[in-house]
Amino acid sequence: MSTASYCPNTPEEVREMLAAMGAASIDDLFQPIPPGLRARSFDLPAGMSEFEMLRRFEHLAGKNAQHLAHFVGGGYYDHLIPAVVDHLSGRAEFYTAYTPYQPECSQGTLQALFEYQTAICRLTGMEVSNASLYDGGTALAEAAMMALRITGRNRLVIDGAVNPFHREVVRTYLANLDVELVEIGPKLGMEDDLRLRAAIDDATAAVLVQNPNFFGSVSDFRKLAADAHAAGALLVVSAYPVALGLIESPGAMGADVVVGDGQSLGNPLSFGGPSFGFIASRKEYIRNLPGRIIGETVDKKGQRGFVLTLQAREQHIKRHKATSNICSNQSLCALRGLIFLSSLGAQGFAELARLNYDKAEYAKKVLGSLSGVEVMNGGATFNEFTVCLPTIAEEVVTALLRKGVAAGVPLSPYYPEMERCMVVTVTEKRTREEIDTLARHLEGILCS
Amino acid sequence: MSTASYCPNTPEEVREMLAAMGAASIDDLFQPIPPGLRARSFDLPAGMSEFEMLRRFEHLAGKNAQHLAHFVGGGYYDHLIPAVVDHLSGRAEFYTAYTPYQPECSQGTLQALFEYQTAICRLTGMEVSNASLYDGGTALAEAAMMALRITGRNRLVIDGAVNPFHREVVRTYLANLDVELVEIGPKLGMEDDLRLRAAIDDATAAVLVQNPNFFGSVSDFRKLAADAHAAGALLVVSAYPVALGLIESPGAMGADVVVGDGQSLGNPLSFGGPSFGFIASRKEYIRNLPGRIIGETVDKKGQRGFVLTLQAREQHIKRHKATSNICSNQSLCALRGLIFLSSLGAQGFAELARLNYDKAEYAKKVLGSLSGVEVMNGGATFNEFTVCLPTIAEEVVTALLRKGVAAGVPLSPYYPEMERCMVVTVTEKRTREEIDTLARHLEGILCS
Amino acid sequence: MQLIYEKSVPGRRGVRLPASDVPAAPELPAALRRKEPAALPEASELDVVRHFTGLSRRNFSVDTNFYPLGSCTMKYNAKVLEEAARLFAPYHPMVPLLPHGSSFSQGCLGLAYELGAALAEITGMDEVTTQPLAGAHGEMTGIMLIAAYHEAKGNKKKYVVVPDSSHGTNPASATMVGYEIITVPTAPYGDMDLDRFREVMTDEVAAVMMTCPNTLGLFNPHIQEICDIAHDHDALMYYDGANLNAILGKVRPGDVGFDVIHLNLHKTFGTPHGGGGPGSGPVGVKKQLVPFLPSPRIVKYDDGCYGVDAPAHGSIGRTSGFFGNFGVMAKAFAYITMVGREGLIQVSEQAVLNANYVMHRLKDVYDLPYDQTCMHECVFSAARQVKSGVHAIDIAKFLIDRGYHPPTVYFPLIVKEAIMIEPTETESKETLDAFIAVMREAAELAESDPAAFAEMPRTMPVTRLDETKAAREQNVCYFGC
Amino acid sequence: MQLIYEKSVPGRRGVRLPASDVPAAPELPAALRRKEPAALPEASELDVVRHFTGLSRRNFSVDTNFYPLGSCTMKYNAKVLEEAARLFAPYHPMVPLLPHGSSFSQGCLGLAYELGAALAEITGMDEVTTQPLAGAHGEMTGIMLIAAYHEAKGNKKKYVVVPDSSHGTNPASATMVGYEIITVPTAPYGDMDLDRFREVMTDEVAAVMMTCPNTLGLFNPHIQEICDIAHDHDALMYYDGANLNAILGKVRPGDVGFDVIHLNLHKTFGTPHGGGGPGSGPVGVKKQLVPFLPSPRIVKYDDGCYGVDAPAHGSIGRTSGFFGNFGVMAKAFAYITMVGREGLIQVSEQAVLNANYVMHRLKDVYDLPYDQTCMHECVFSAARQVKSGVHAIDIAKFLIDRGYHPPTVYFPLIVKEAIMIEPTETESKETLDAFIAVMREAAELAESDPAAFAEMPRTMPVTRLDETKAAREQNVCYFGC
Repeated sequence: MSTASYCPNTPEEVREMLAAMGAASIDDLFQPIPPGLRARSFDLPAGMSEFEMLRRFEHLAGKNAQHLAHFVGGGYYDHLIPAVVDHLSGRAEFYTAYTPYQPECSQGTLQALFEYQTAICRLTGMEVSNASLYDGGTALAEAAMMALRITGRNRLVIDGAVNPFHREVVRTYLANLDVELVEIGPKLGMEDDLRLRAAIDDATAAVLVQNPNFFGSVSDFRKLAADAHAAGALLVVSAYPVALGLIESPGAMGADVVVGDGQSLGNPLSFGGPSFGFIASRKEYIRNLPGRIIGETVDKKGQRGFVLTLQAREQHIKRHKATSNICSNQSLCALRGLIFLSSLGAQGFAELARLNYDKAEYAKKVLGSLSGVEVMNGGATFNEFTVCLPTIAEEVVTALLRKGVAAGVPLSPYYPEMERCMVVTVTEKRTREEIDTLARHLEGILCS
Repeated sequence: MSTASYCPNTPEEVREMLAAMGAASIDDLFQPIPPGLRARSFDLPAGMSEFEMLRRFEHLAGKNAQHLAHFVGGGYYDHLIPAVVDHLSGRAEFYTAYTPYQPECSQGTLQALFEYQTAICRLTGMEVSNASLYDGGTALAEAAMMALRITGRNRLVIDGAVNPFHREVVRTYLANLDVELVEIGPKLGMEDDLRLRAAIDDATAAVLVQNPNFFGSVSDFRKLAADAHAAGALLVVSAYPVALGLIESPGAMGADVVVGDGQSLGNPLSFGGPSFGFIASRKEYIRNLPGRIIGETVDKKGQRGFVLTLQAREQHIKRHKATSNICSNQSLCALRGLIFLSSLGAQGFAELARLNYDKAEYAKKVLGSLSGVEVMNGGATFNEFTVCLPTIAEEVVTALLRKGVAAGVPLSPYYPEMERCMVVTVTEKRTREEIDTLARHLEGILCS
Repeated sequence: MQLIYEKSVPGRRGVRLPASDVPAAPELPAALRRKEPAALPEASELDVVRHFTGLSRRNFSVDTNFYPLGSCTMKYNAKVLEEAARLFAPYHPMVPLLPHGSSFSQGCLGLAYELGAALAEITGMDEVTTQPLAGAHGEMTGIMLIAAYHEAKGNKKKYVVVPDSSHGTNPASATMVGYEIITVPTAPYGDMDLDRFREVMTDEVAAVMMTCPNTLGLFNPHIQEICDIAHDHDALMYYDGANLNAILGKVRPGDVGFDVIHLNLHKTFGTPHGGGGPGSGPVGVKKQLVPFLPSPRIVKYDDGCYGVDAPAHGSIGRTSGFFGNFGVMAKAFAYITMVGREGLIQVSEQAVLNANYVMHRLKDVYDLPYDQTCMHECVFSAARQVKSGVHAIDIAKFLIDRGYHPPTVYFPLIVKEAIMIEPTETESKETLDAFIAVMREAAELAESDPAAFAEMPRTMPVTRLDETKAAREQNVCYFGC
Repeated sequence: MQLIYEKSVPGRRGVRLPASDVPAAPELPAALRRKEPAALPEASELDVVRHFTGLSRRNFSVDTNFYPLGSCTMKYNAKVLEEAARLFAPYHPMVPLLPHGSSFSQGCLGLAYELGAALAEITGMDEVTTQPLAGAHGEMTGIMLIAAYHEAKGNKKKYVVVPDSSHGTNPASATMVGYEIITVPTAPYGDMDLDRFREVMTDEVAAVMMTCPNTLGLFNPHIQEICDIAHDHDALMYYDGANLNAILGKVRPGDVGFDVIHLNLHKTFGTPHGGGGPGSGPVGVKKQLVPFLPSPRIVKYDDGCYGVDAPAHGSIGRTSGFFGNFGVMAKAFAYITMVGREGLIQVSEQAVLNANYVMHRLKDVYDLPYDQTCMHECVFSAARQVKSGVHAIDIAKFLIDRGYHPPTVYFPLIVKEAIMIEPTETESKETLDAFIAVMREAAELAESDPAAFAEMPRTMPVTRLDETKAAREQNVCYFGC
């Protein structure tokens, strides 16, 4: 057998196997397929060795701009990843296993995911978490559908300051359902959002907000939570996990369901995936959580062990009555998140958040002091903020890209009225020198 | 405790531990050291995080010339390494274990090394192998000392065509012992070496040769073996393992001890280390082999298992009467060698050797056809050959280095009379295009 | 094993962060500030390494055990794929979405585009989107595309038809898009009952979702006819690609008449499953559905450059954050690049050979509800063993003690006590022979000493676990300190 | 587990090589050509992965078990060190040896040079060569330097003096350089007997080899006096650096009067042991020995560039192929860079704290032949347990069953039934407390049920192995097919 396809059987073995089943050739085995259905084309290149493939891939990777200084976020963040994360998640027993359907020979994955659920609960201030969803956007959509199921209502209010990509995913998910989705336009610089509170009525299933929001502003949603609960609606908060090392947990602010994207926890940028979505809620809503959940139990000898639990909610049992269609999730990325959090530890994680905050505050000061540049966030921010420039932001970003700096995300594609604004992200990986360089370049462009 | 030093104890724990032993401070524990002996200086930089260290190391690595096309060998060869080698040798249970002194909890390392010994025996055509020495040069020196012990004689004949670095190591090892080391000057282009055969007398413990030799020539040492054995001397052959995929094994040619460097088997160039030295011999000499040897045995239930055996030869038992002082060897590199050989397999390894041979023959043809360039090897070569240029080889190599090609190893530092010669190495990694480029550059320089 | 939280010691520190090079900023307002750091583990780096290394050793996996889990295609995951994907770790997905940013992401955009093109050729479709993040996500996306198609044509559609052997995600996905489900039973010959199918097909059917070969491992010889019937009602044919491994290079769903398909790159194209994810579920469509594909769409211009298209007017919009699970896509593209045309054909041939071999060697001791040439997997029933009180789950636990990951049990639901075996093409005859011997031993033991199964597994860190207790107590988060 | 050779199947193929891009050359002459490919394994890539993954799981290791192996300093090996070393994988060691080649290897040369400089500062020596490939290789190199020194001075020297507690490599290394060995016994106070030392010291002694703290874990308070006595006879003092972890930042051998030292980077500086190697054994010397250092020597020029010096006239020549085990050196330099000055001091303090803690908590149940404050390790004797028939090796096997790698047993040779415990600084009080509890349990069991030890270990893939059979049969190579 050629080694190209990773098929081990030798021609001799193939002969023996065919003989054992009385077949003359492998073609005999494909006799159930009517001849008229055979492939009309299969025009693919010949294979190659792993070495040639790697050389080709290195060439391909080299076609991306190297060493851009990233001041862009938009839901994906350039954070440090300790070496232990790659090493441990690269253990073959983790990454070449399937979903832990057989608990006795899957305790490694099961216990790790139980620990992951615990970490998510502790970060978000919630009581229960599932074992991961696809990503931040789909997690928000699942939370929206969860709120519809829980309340039996069909109206959702979403803050326009939620990440526009995530809002679009919610819109896509709801497009074919009988649901009213009300978007409340964002207002930069307003902290406690009266507009949102005014939009809640007694048909509202949930209010969906993000903290920090897309513009980087950190909000206190306690009043919004109170209003929502008074109207019988849920508060769904989308959170940036690294920020939770510094800012108050959504749970403490009154959220009922918390979602977010876990990329920032030990998962590389990797052009947008894979990462994981997390979803956590108050305990009373556990049966409405989508996806897999790991539960603690005991074995016949009374030893602690872990199993997939509440599977009756899932598609492989409930089929079309399931809480969600999700099957494969993002286990390995969630495991990376857990290892990341464990290796930094409680204090380290708080320090990480603090580093992000301090660096962004420094950048805010430096950029804000440039002539004609205005920081638009009224209140506090975490590691992103919005600046208004004296000129079209898209042009500035284009000019800076050429200098090797991805300076920020211009807002006009998402908020056409904000064509002079962009969101600048500053993670712990950005050095003071890079921030100063950004400021110098920006000044150079604005002066020219 | 700071996380910098990987010390986990918290200040609280340190206090508890000191209290448990009735010490007031850690300083108390250093009271056995007289105050006058305390360090007079300890002027080292402050520590840093792994991320900062990696950035510094990336900068350092970047100071080496990148992407040189290597036509240099000299004992270290630029070969392909399948991804499985890194993956499997990177299993923590292999690389964070110590020498397998406790066999029951070290069967992984022990069985792997037993399989390694088997692979070395099969490659070299010998009956017994140890579990690795430091490198090719020290293995040759150990073989020389082994021959002195076995024969009780004190004269060694070494072929001048043995790798000059390895000869120098042998010279260093023997410098303080009462041994006569006779070097027989090389003659390029002579195949069966009458000069060596003439040098054997009945005081000679061994003849040390290399196949292929430093100039790349492949020799038939059967006659030399016969002469040596007739005089009661041993034949020690230093072999290049990749070549053994194509050329006759030293054992079949009559060698008594075979050594070599295993870098070419799955170990990266890594600026010269770590790799491993191998040593194998006829069974009768097993008690004179240096270093660790793994043997098969059974446990109390009769199951097969593996142990360190014949340890009575080693320094930790025999102390100054040991066959060698070696303790730590190059286990992990030997394991990489075994995984490399296993993943290519018998046929793949033969194909690898064939690729080297074909590419070198192509290069020989292309370079040999340049005006004024002469291939000096009289007979067959494997993947290296010696060319004579119309001008000083060092100058040519210097000029080509600046064009990004390491064209070969000039011979004048090692053989002053060969100032116009250099050895060109062509492994399977060199492409036809690279070979043609080398020829073009060389022609350009020779014409100018 | 203790939980990492139980191993924590207050004040113990792990990985060290770089020192700050900027001044400390004033504190956040108290209302916004977290009062206590989240109670994450407090462990040293060595604690973390020992903990997770130890956990990993409590798993079965492809690299340590034969893993014939039916419907999951647990083939060997080449180690070099990890290296290939790592090459793309540093690239930010926002870059090509910045103005003129696509020229800074040609490598990533090119990989995604060329992967889509290769998958289109492999499946006979006109265009492929790589955005969906797993098979089920692909199904949902595919059904949304179908809904958009019908809406654009003004069709009034209400139902999606699935066979009763379908995977649970099919009806669940269609439901998420707002359709009602009609289930068609399986006929004694192992395929969807054609007569019943004809009966349920009306002009209100939006789509028919088929897996082919189906979850019994059987290829439906009437598939062309089914497509024709569906198209007569302007219903679209949806192909669930979970079993594509069986027919690579042999049959292309697009040629047969399917309009929308999804693939599971983590099954067919050798990317690892990661203990349950991440996967990747690209969706392929025929021409008439291209306008509805999710945005952002990656396109190739005439000059060979790649770009990101402005959202088309009819697009269903984003179904996930960016361009799909790119790291997984990179591994799949590396796999296709290495295996190549001939290799992919070999994959399906050897997968089918291995499955039939196991089927032949076991069918005398286990019931085979549908005794025909199978494709890449075969489904037995433990019905015969149940007579002596030994169930499929017991046989599964016996296998665990013998170092084999059990086959899929109790799926498909239409086979009682189902044991669904998918050996994949990367396993050798030796491995299969050893597995067959152990399966036969299980059958013998079920005859000779059925009570012995109760204590199995006995070689694992835990014995059988109490799932009822887990569901009742719902301890899904550790409440200790 | 089967051997990989037993798993082989004729004709089975593994990793695929690139296709050839050159014409096939004519065959080698028959006399030179191998007739049959060597009988290497024939396995698929998955076979190889399963085999070696399976083997790896049959090992204890630092990442899976506490590993208090005395004299070996089995500290945590930071994972990032592997990444750091991998950065230097592509660089060929011949390049700086080509004419004008050193400017093409500034990164590698610089790393080796700066590591040497850091080690010189850490140990108080004037210059360090990184060429030796392990501790024992460093010893041999060091003794060769001493021989060269005496030869250059015209000294007639015959002997090397070692204490009886020394590691076996010390006398073995000195013998390889042609010296005879004089062994000095250990006095009741745990250090070399000073009076006996004075007696054996004559002008024919070339060197005195000391480990300090010695292999009993004790710091010799007379070390300065020993140096003075040796120097009075123009004998040089050799420092075996295996135990340097105990005194980092506290004592520098160079300050005390040692003339030549070796270090074990794989012990003190956190590089992994790899199941027995590779290590790295740099040698440091005082000024008067610099001219004899091995070639090639890496030097730094005034302009900050690094180069390779032409061999000095007095150099002992090469002791190995190139510049030392560079990959190991890179890891050690990364470790020193990360840990830094304060961290290294913390290392010795915590190592000594942990060792004394274990010593205090066990000395009531095990005999402590030298009851003093120890440094980084402590040596107990199982003499008390032997009375009930339980030996050090039995306690070792008991520990294996409890998931602990045993301490070093039966070394140093001067302690009967020695149990040599080196916890290292990277282990926490929790780990030590758990280990102490298990050690105490072993002592209790030795009293209550000594026979129980005979069957241990019982949790490993094999029970106790027959070492005599192995030595008698000398099966060191598999002779099957």
